[in-house]
Amino acid sequence: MKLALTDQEVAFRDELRAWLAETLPTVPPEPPHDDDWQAKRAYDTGWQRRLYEAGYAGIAWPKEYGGRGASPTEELIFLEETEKAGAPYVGCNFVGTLHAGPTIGAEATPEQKAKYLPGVLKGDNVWCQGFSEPGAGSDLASLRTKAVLDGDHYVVTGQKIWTSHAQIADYCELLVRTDPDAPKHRGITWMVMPMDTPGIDIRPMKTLAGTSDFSEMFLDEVRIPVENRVGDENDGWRVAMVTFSFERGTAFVSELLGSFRLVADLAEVARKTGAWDDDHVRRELAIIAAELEAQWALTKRNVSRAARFGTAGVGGSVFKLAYHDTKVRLGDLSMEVLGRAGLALDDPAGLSAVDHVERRLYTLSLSIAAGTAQIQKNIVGERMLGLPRER
Amino acid sequence: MKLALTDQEVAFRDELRAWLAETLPTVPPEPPHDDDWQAKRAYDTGWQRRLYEAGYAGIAWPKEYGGRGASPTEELIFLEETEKAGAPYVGCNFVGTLHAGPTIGAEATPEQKAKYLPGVLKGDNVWCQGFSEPGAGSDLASLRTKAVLDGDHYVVTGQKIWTSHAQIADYCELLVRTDPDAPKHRGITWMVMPMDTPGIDIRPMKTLAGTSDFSEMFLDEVRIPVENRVGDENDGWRVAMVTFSFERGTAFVSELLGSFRLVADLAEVARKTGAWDDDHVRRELAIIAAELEAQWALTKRNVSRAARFGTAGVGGSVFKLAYHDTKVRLGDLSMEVLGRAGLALDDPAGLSAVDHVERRLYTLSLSIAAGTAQIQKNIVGERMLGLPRER
Amino acid sequence: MDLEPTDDQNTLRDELRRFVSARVDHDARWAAAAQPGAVDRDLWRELGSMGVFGLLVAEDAGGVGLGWAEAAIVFEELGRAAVPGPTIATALAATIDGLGLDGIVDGTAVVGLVEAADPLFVEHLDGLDALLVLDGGSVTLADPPTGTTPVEHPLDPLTPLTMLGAIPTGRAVEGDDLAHQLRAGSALLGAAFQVGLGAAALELGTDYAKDREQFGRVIGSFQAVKHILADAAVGLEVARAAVHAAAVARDERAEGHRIATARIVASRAAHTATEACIQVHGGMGYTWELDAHLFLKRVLVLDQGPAPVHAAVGAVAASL
Amino acid sequence: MDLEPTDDQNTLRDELRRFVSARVDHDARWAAAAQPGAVDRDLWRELGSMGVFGLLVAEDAGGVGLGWAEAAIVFEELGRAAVPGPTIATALAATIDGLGLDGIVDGTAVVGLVEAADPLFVEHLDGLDALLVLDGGSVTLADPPTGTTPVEHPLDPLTPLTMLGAIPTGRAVEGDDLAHQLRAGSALLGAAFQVGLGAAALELGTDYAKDREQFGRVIGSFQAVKHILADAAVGLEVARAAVHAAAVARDERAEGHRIATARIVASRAAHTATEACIQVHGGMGYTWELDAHLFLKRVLVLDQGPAPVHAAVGAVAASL
Repeated sequence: MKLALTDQEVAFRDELRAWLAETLPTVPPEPPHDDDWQAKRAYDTGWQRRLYEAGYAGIAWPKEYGGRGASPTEELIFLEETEKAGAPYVGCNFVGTLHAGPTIGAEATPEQKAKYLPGVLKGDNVWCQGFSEPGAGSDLASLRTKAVLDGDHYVVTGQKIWTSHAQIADYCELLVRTDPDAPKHRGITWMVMPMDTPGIDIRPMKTLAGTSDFSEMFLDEVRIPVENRVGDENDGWRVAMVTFSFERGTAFVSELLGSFRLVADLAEVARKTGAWDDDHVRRELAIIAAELEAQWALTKRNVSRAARFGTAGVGGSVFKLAYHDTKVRLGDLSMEVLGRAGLALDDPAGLSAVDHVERRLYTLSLSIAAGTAQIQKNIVGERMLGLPRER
Repeated sequence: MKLALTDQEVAFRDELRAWLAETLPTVPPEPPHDDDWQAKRAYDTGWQRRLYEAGYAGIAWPKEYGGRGASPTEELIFLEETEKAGAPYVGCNFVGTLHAGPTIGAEATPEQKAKYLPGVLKGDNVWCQGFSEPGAGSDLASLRTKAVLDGDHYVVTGQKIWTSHAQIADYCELLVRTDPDAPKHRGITWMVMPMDTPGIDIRPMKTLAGTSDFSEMFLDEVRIPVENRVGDENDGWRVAMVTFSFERGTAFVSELLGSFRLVADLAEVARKTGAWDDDHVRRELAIIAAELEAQWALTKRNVSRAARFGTAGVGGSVFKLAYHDTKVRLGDLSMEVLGRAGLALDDPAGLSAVDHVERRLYTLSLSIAAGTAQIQKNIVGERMLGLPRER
Repeated sequence: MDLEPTDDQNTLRDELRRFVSARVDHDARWAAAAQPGAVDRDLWRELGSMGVFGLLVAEDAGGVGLGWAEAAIVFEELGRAAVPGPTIATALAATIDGLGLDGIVDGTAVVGLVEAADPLFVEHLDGLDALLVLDGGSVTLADPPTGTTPVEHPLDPLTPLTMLGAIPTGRAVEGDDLAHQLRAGSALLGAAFQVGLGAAALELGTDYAKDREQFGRVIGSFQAVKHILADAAVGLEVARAAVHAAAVARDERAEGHRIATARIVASRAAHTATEACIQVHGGMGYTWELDAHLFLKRVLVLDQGPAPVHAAVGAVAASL
Repeated sequence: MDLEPTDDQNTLRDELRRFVSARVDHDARWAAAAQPGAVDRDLWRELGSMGVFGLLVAEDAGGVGLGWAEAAIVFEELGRAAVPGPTIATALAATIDGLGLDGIVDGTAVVGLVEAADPLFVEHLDGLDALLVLDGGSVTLADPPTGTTPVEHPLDPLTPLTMLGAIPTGRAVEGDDLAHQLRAGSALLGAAFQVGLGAAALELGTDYAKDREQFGRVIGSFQAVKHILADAAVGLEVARAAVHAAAVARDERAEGHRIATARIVASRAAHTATEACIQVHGGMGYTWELDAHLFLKRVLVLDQGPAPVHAAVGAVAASL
């Protein structure tokens, strides 16, 4: 075991640092935190273009699809360095670079790869994900949006939910039911839906934090060419899951590093408000800091496993459960430290309350974004400990 | 709603207080905390005899069985006053006065009542309980100790566990399986096993706290007269459960009042060790004190319900779950306050460590004594919230 | 001793629940959230005619002449609907002899209450007729300052906030230990309100768990879901008993630390229940449309209200 | 960067696990508990010949010449069997240059370590050849006082305690920042040992949950049971990664606050896992015969060991 970087990793990091130092000052300012989605798209894809030009786009993608083919450790270094340097987040390039793109790389035909992958890498195309449905949450495979073959098109009708960036996406990776009579995992097909196809109605959903990060998508007889199907008909569940086998333990790196900053900032706020004099606050913040540091170690362990064995395995579920618990307690502590200043998302008292209160509310969503905690616990109990399934 | 006592309740309390003030100085000292069971029996039954002579025996029993017929509130007053005055605990009279006796009162024949009940009230007889088995824990109804009819006797063979006071008991309330082919709840019979019957082998069990509060009982062809059966053959499950319908919310009163004392004492210890200067310790102890106070209010609510409706209903499960959680945290806090002084059950440092450490270990047993927490949560979820059963 | 509500108290609870659930339903809450500056004056008068503000006022002074036990029952019901506006402050103002302000009992006057602290966030300022200010041991009655601007994004959409630069001056209000009495009343009614918020969230979550299916089963049959809701139910049962005991003790002038106790356990129970509601709802729990977050956010607001929860913890610690 | 154990490290772990699980099984633990004053000298020499005490000692000084990473792996395995005796103290003593005490590496000498604190409980006193005393920044090597009486009821049956009335005098031991180094080593190896205790408890609980039936089902299929064990597994995985990272960082002289971090999370994870084991066992978990309580009690002992957990919390807080 070692924490120190190899010479090659150091070289990678130093080159990246140099590039970031040179490039970041020329990046335009981030658009304000409101609902101007076109501005956000321009900002996010602009950064993707820079990454592409510098050879950092598709950092974890194999070289044969135009990616960098970086090792898991190099990907970790990339995420850590960009985060610490304050580079833009992956933003609306998320689905394209981290889910739809890798899926296409692994499962699509050469023609499909040539058609879709360069647009993701260059920041020309934005993707969204049409998986979840109102009736299919943690039990995703029970989805009911149906696709009926009509000549050389599938005619798709149904409703999707929790779709990020639908308003500005060019393509949607879509799961549909093509065989309603088959067992639920066996009647699903994966396809690419161009977002300018008629019949798509996008309605923004407001979250309890007051933001509109997600949309509902209503699909009414949307005609999707058969050639847009990736993989076989009714084999879409396997196609959609294939990216999970690429999971390298890096999914929450930016999140986690952001939480380190939040802890440091909360210590500052506590010093201003006087809450720092309370042993309870100091102690709880120290325990939270220790847990985050331990989760950073776990991340390195997961990345190392991915480097050794190709996947971090159940380590991703372990991370999510541990991190979720810590974040919830950090959120509660934030409210305690802020006192009445935490009652507004504005920050008239100058205590960066907005960051902390928003994160407090955001913790309420963690069980959605990462599959519910209950399901993660089943995964750990069954796959890691070998306990029997419930039914 | 009122907390104030009625004139009648005040009169009951004052009379009790006067009697306690007069009587307690004449009670012999409690035998030391070791395994001299005969001395414990003499002490406990001696106190029961005093209660009997003063008219306080069988406080909650109907008058027709020789009890006091006190109201739930009077019972609560009795428990509070005796506890606060430092009177002996119910001790080895527990099963006789609180389970076997009331069961016999409700379900037995006049002859059986006449035979067994006076001995319980007067402290002449000690009872133990033979319900749990190694293979039947939270799923009590799956018990397998079998009873085969042979003339006018049942011949009983099997193993019981978690039996308190088996060494000094005269009788055992025993559940046996009389019909192995019936559904598990329908093949059980309740009977009285005299503890001097041949074939009973008692082996003390040591708990993780190092004490021997329980025994295993091995039954090898123990012959029990048919006339010792209470209720019908195969109706024993209902007979055993009937006492739960008498549950008045008073089961944990002594426990709870003991915990108040423990909190007060821990505050003292913390002042001696300096831990009191830590905001975290003060705050956590305050929250625990508040929770106990709230559980005391819940106890009064449960007792009031029992007075109004005959039973505290699901309130008993609610109390146990809340109390268990608080006790676990009190135990953890005790260890924190004691520091290295908590590493011995002796108390060379003069910090009453033994009480706190023993209680810390005792919290590990709460889930046994009160049915596992999981089952209590099922009860609350299903009976109080109306959620569906699992299967 | 009898800590079970009387028939009269049960009737009062049922009446309030009927009125409030019809009057302040989902739509009414969202209508209120859309008009953040205002207090619904019609609602206020209706609450007044239901006796909400006159509960603790003697009958010969125009009130209902009931006690804190009844007030705890009533404010739990207000909490169940997350009724917007400074109901607690107004009901407490009504109890002050010689305040010299008409129309409180009948709901024509809206009175706020703020603890002088930093930042000085006043709730519902633009809807107030008068503002009581608690500053250490003193109580003053001030005209609500005008020309102020509410903060743009209050945490709770139903609790608009205005930050004041200075403590508004006003007329000193006298009364035996009045600041302490107002804090105790605020703590007690705040605890009752929080129990109501938690109970509403528990009901919402339980209904969903009975209805929603995943993996071919109603989710409420999964132990993980059932136990989350059971934990919430346990917390609320204990907290409700503690609130009732504190209220009764206040009526019997034997309150000791019972109000602080109730404040502590009610806050914790309300947190557990509102978060359980959100968690059980899965993704739906994170949407703006579901009322669950309104309940949670109001719990957070009440935690910081006059006589905040951390002060209650301090009070109990000081008694040990 | 590679935080996955190397093949050599895996081999070392497997060897230790094989040796320890055969040598210190249930019966051996209970035999040790029955002789509270003694340290098993045969075991000690065997541990010595396995390299446990010489791990961190350079090969040219007679040791194995490995690093803290390997030590963390080894002490987790010792923890898995709750190996009795002052293994951590002896291994740390071996690292002190010029201690002037023979036979540590080969397991013929047993060395204890105590922090001067009140009460002054020394562990395994009657089995020691020498006692290191940490007192603030100073380190002394003392002969174990004789004529003392062990406390009658130590919390952990495998950790006999003797209370001393005064700090025993001895010979000052010099070394760069030695007190700090000993505390750091004690914290790190204590954390590793706790992870092992937790892992053993988790295994015991998981095996039971796979085997025991209630209500016609294996109890491990109930979500409530499964999730208790899953929580324990999560805590231990995170803690093990933190311990390994801290050990590697110490080898690379870049430890920062990683040892304090590891100490905090390992303690919490070990508590969760040992209590989960007891809880899952139901009534059986409360019996003396089940090893679960030995694991829990040793966790409690290690919490209070040199460089106790609360000091680690303080160290991290001071860094924020």
